[in-house]
Amino acid sequence: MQKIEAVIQPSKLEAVKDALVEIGVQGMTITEARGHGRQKGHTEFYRGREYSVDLLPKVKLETVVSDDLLDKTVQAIITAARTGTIGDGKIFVTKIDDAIRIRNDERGELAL
Amino acid sequence: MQKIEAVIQPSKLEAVKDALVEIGVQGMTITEARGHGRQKGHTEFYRGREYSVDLLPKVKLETVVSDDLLDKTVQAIITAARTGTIGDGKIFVTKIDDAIRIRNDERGELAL
Amino acid sequence: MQKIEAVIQPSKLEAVKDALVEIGVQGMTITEARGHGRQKGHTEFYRGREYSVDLLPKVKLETVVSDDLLDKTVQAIITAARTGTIGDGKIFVTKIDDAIRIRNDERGELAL
Amino acid sequence: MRSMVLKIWLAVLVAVVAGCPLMSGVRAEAQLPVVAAWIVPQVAQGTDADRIASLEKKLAEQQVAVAAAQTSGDNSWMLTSAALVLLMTGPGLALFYGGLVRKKNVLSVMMQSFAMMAVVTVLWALVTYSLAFGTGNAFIGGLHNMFLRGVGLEPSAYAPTIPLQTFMIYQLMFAIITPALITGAFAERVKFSAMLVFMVLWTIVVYSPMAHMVWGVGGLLNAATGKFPCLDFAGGTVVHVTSGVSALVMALYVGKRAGYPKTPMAPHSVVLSFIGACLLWFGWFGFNAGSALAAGTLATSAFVATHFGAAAAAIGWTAAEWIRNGKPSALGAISGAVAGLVAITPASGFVTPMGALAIGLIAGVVCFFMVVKVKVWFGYDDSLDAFGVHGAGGTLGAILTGIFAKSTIYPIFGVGKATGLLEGNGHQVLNQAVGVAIAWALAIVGTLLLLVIVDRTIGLRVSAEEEEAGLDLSLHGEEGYEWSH
Amino acid sequence: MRSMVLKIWLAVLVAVVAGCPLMSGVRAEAQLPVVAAWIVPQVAQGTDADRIASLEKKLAEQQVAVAAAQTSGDNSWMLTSAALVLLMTGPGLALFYGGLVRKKNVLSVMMQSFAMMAVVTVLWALVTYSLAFGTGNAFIGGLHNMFLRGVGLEPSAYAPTIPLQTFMIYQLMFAIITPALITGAFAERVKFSAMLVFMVLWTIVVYSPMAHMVWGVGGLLNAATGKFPCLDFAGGTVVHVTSGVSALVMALYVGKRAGYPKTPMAPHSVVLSFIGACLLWFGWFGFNAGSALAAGTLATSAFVATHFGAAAAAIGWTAAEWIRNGKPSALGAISGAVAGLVAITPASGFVTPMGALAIGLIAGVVCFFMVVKVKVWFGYDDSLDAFGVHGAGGTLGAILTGIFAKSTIYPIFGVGKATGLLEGNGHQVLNQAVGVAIAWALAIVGTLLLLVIVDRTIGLRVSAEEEEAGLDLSLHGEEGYEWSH
Amino acid sequence: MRSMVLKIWLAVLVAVVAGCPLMSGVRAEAQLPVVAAWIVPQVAQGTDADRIASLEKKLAEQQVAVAAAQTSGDNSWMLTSAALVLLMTGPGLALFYGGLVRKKNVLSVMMQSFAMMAVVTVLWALVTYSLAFGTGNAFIGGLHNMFLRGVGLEPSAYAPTIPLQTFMIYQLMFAIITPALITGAFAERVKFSAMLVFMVLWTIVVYSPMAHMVWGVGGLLNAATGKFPCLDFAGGTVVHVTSGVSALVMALYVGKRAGYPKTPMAPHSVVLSFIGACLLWFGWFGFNAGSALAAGTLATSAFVATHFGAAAAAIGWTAAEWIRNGKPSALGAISGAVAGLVAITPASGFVTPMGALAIGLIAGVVCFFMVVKVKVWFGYDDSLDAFGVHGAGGTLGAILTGIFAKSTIYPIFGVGKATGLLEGNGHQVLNQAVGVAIAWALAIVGTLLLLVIVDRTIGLRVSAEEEEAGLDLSLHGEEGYEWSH
Ligand SMILES: Nc1ncnc2c1ncn2[C@@H]1O[C@H](COP(=O)(O)OP(=O)(O)O)[C@@H](O)[C@H]1O
Ligand SMILES: Nc1ncnc2c1ncn2[C@@H]1O[C@H](COP(=O)(O)OP(=O)(O)O)[C@@H](O)[C@H]1O
Ligand SMILES: Nc1ncnc2c1ncn2[C@@H]1O[C@H](COP(=O)(O)OP(=O)(O)O)[C@@H](O)[C@H]1O
Repeated sequence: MQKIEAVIQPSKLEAVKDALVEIGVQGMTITEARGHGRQKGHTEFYRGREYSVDLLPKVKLETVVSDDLLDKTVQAIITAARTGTIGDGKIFVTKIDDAIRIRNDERGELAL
Repeated sequence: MQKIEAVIQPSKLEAVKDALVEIGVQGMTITEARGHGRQKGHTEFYRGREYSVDLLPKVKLETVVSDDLLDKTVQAIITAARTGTIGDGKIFVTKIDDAIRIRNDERGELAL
Repeated sequence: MQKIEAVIQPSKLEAVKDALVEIGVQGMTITEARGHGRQKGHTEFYRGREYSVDLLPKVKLETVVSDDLLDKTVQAIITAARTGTIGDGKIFVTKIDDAIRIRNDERGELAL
Repeated sequence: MRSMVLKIWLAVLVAVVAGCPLMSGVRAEAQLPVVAAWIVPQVAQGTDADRIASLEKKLAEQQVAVAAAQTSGDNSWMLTSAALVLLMTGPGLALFYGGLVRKKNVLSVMMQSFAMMAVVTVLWALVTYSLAFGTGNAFIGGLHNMFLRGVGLEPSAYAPTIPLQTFMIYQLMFAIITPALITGAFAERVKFSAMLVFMVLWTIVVYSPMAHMVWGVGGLLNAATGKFPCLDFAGGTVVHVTSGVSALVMALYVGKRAGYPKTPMAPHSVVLSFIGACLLWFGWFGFNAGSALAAGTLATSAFVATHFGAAAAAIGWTAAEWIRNGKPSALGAISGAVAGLVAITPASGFVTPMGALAIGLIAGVVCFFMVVKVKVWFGYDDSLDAFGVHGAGGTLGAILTGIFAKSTIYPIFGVGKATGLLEGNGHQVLNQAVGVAIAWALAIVGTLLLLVIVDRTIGLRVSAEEEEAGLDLSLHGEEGYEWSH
Repeated sequence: MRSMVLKIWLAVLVAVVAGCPLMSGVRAEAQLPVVAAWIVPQVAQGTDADRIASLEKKLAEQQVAVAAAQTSGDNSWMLTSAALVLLMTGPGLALFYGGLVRKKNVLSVMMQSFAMMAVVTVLWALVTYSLAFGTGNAFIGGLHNMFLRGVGLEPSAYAPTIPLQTFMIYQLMFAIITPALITGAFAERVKFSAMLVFMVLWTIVVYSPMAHMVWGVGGLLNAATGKFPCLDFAGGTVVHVTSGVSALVMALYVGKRAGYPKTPMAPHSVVLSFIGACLLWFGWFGFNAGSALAAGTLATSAFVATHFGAAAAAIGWTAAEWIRNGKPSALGAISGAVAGLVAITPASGFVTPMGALAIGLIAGVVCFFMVVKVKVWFGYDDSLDAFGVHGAGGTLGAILTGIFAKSTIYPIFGVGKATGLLEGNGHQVLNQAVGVAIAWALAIVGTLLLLVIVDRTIGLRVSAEEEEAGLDLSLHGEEGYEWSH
Repeated sequence: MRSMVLKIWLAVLVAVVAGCPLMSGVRAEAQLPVVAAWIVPQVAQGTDADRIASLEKKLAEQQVAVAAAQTSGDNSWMLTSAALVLLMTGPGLALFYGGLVRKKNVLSVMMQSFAMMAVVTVLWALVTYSLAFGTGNAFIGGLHNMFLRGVGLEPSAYAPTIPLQTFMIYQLMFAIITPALITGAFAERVKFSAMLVFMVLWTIVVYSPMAHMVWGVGGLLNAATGKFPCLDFAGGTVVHVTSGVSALVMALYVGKRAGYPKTPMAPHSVVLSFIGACLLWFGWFGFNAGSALAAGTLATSAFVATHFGAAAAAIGWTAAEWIRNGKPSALGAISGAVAGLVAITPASGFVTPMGALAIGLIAGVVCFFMVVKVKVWFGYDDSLDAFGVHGAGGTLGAILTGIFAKSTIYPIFGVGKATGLLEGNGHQVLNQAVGVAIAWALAIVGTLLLLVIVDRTIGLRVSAEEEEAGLDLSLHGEEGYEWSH
């Protein structure tokens, strides 16, 4: 099994979620995140004091899929999340050794 | 060392935490998350507009343990987090190559 | 490629971020987290009811770097994040199998 | 953009400065009496008889004018007070309570208070005003004033200088907040529908009679005319004892929230509660000083007592907490202030400023122990301490009123006649006790009865799943705070 | 620390208790007339003629004193009312609207309301007060009162018992909230600069003439003297119809928010909106009851009608929603209350309490369907339902006023003269229709015209990136909530 | 459920409609004078002498009635004003300040304001009222009024038409907000206990004498009777200069927050600050217009000036910011409004509406530069700009008062006598300067002295760990927002 971690633009979350469900990837977990990278931040002023904000709002989406679904999933995310502008984010892939469904002890791919 | 990632029901956090401490697993890191899976969401109405919410509140708990503690830990989480209804969540296991305690550079299992 | 996950004190985020940028590690993703470990919590009182809070605010910083940058990065984080008191946090290292830049399909180290 | 703004702004500046001289035209004459113009030149003319006749006529007219002026002054304050008392419920109480619950229930709690603002109002117009203030027997009013029939704009026996409708709407605000206070006891676990039905019945069965007995014409406990003259200036028994005691019964009947007390249920936002508490304090000036039903010295006296009582109680509670827990909390300070406001309510029109300070200090400490110790001993789950603060504080305040009441402040029993215990009228403490006892009895019996009825028919409690998911979602289909954007 | 606190606290307690006896010195004499001292001993002296002369003199002086007292009472209420109406815009409306948008736009929305508080005020002083209330023709006032020239502290024809400046500042608060209401239509997508310019022009071109026609001396629709006497007690046409209709035009012209309706845009904090709605209700007492321009019985009547209308509408909307969606929401309840307040506004000074209940119930249900169904049918994006609530509610209220108006409440056409349809004056409904029609026409034409101008010059809409990033960041360089600490 | 709701709702609808006709019974008679009934039939009877005698008697009685009516009107406004000024501190200032700090300190800041509401109140009753307004020398009052001895309900020399206790409680609200304003300077780093002790002493040593000098009988700077008649209508020197300057001293003495200015410390919720600022504006009407101590034309004039000053300053600050930073921020707009309210405070009762606009515009721009540039130059950490806004704004306002004051608005030096510079009384600017100088001196010396004392005994600053953890947790054992549910 592979774990796909995608850091995307918050505005793309809905689209990506739908795209995944589309290709049959039901399970996913989302967390709010802040990102730093090439995308340049912005400055804010409070009572004249300047704050340069370089940690920008992102959403981190994690989904664990069976190896055969990997490429399809990655592709789906890319297509749905891409705007073509800097800051679109990244996808990271790692191997998962085991997965368990808490509800009923199902293990491995069964648990996804 | 193994990293155990558990996505659980927020209401089970306390129980799981205690269960882990019980078996001697002190260290853990929690993040608020939203989950999508088989558990069906709900609909909300704002001024008559219908919103179907299918990203449900979950809590993600991560703990890195020595290989020998793996099964015990997983079991503890399952027992504490299970309600038996859809949405109880998942546990994912990955290998961790290294761990460092920032305070004093301790490495490996020492750092846990 | 290696993924470095660091759980640090919120107050150290700015310092760590700057330290990483310093050594040329631009890309990173931050999430707010709560941690449990050796650091003892505190108690709060609401209308006389005592609440012992043992999940303390932490920040989780993730950055994926090329293997050669690993040690340098870890060292940078340690130096910037250390206060020497219990609760400074941990760093975990995992192998990443693949990385993709959503914007332009760049893969592997290119994508970082 | 910038330059444009600069231009516009300069333009305005110029305009203003240019405007200044032009203003010299405005002769404000704050000093000359506003109506100097009106004065008819008093050239003596006609026979004495004529002049006397015209004087008598003018004087009679002026009598009317004076009465109208008096009404304007008093009505101005009473309308302000009515608005202030409404503000106490929404957003005041809604925020105070809303901040104390968990995120997932914040709207359900605020909605309960808001529902009272709507439902009790219509009910009042239909029947409860009549039951509370219509002429009836010693226990309850009649139905003559249903649909507000006969409730017009002339002054009334209740308040000689303001329109009867002002009195009606002002009293309505009290009828709104009283049931709203109870909602604190069963927060986070009761059906909205059941709550609605219960409150409608409660207002009819418990509130209306109690209000009639204490404030209604011929009421049993009416301070001026009643069999057991009970001093309750602004609702210590009518509002706080009835709601607080009903809250206790409710908490016991409904049972604890799932997981209580094991699961931590810390307030989700003390900040919201803080705002609410401040608005309660602010609105309470209308609640107590408004109960003078005029803007004269009695209103001032009640206003001062109210403020002093709140301040002293905040100190009392905070000090007690500081000593006991080692830290003074903001939640403690605001809870103390509210406790003081509750306790001073029945006394506000009868006590001196220093008396108010004493009552406040005592109330702050006592309520602290009620909430912190007593509740734990008995182990019931009065989620937001409606009983600990309103039941206990109201009872305490009612008794203390019998002790501190001064005829120099309000000679309700006749000028110079001893009013409270400190003035030598020990008997009054008994009368106060009678009032409190009746309030307790009525609240317990009435609430229990209604609870059984509603529970048997609609069912009081939400399902375990609904409670787990949070009432905002399960009952109202919405969330207080949206996470995603 | 603890022990120290304990000591301090005991010290205070002692001081207070010690203070009590000392207080016995305070003889409050609430009962003796405050000014007993003043009474001049009435020893009869001098000839009858002398005594008569002195009486005449005293009487004349007293006439002045009475007028001054009357002014104090009325002015007290009017200053309070003016403050209340300002509170409606900030924080009332700002919160109501701010809670309904997404986090990233909360400040931009609040800022728009706040900007009206500042800009419309200066504009009013410079010219719009004169255009609205200065003597002019049937459609608009003249420029004599520019820079408030001649707007002093004497009473005026507009209000005989209060300083003209009180009237001026009170009316200003209406001029502030009206454009602020419109901002709900184009929230989350319009340039701040464009909004400013548009609103300044709109106040001049649409608001001022409308206010003059309905309330100004010699106004076309003036209820007392106008060609088409239109009943609008507190601004149903002037405030709500003009703003609501302009909002609709604006929403259509500006177009939808990016992603609407596909992307979910749930309110980011119904809690904020709840607070705002309650403050609106509270402030509305000043808005409607204040429109009596005095603190007499008419103010009371309007106050009662306002409260009843709001309550009934909250029930109406909630019930409709409960039946249709299966759940009653807090957002629904507060939206209903606001709709009721809108609808009762023109009627508030003319209808009985029961009439107000009827109007409220109807308005609650009608506005619910306007917002829930009609908007969806037409598919325009009136972000915060400025039209659905204010346009629809205002129009409905104006018509219903023509039906429910009672001469027994306010005999504006003469004592006993039939006022509304229920009293047999069917013609009034037509006059109301005329008023509404003119308001619609003026709003549509004026708004369209100004939109084109502003769009061609400054440009109305922000860039897609700015909209995506959120207006708080892109236009104001700040964020409503800081995440990092 | 649905169907049930439907039924209930229909029932209500029916009831209401049914009720309407019944209502026809309500004859409101808004038109007939409320008390028509009272008019005694004026049948001429008895000899002229008798009739004259009875007239004289009636007239005397009426004189009392008129005075009572006058009191009702004025007292109504003054009680409202007192409540409004309290609202400024809680929740107004508490929110304004609370929103500007970091999450972890929000309660500690709100708690400081709330503590003033409680502690200063008791202190006022015990001694400070006496020190401020009791008869004494030119610098401070005596102790005769300790425990409010002799402070009753009769009118007084301070305000001839309202009860003395109304004056006392109204002035108390000023004594509460003044120290609360200072807390902005040392937010996020000072011990609660030290703050309490310091503020108690500060109220005695700095506030009381200053209030006495400017407003007390025989005060050195008393505008009417003082050696250096200083115009300060509502507290520019007494409230804002003393608090602002003390804040500066405090900020310098206490030192910067850990990490300042490197670590970003953006406001955690501009939304909260926005609510607070609006409530400050709202409450300020009580602060300034209430300072007329009556509800007459002077109150109106001060009300108008207050509103105009706030609006113009909001524009001034925002424009300056827009030009300098390229973006107008909500925080800027509200800060500007507050600065304008501060600057107009001393002038509010003396200037024309256009004069108020001018003062506001100037204050908005000046305070912007004080906060944005000057603070940075000097590099002290006045966390929430208590000095930049109140110290600078108050000083500026006091001077401008000497320039813009008009005898046509308030002929304090006699009718027609030149009051301010623009009227030709250049000397007044000097007197204003004297007042300001004394306020500065007293604030600097007093604050320094007390700081040293408190620092040596209790210690002012929290430990580095406590500061890091946040004062809410470390000092108050609670958190503003609960994350877990
Ligand atoms: N090396 C990395 N490790 C972890 N997260 C990263 C890394 N590089 C980028 N990110 C995440 O991806 C987001 C987008 O990256 P950025 O360089 O700004 O744009 P792009 O992905 O288009 O090159 C960042 O905000 C950050 O959250
Ligand atoms: N493949 C997956 N990858 C990541 N997270 C998952 C995956 N499947 C489920 N989850 C997480 O587990 C939660 C529960 O899963 P769900 O299918 O709803 O119930 P159950 O675990 O009982 O089958 C989801 O809300 C989601 O957060
Ligand atoms: N085994 C672990 N797995 C995951 N996170 C951990 C683990 N141990 C510690 N942490 C994280 O590191 C933080 C600091 O650890 P703690 O033991 O309190 O102090 P220290 O790192 O100085 O030993 C914890 O709050 C938790 O968030």
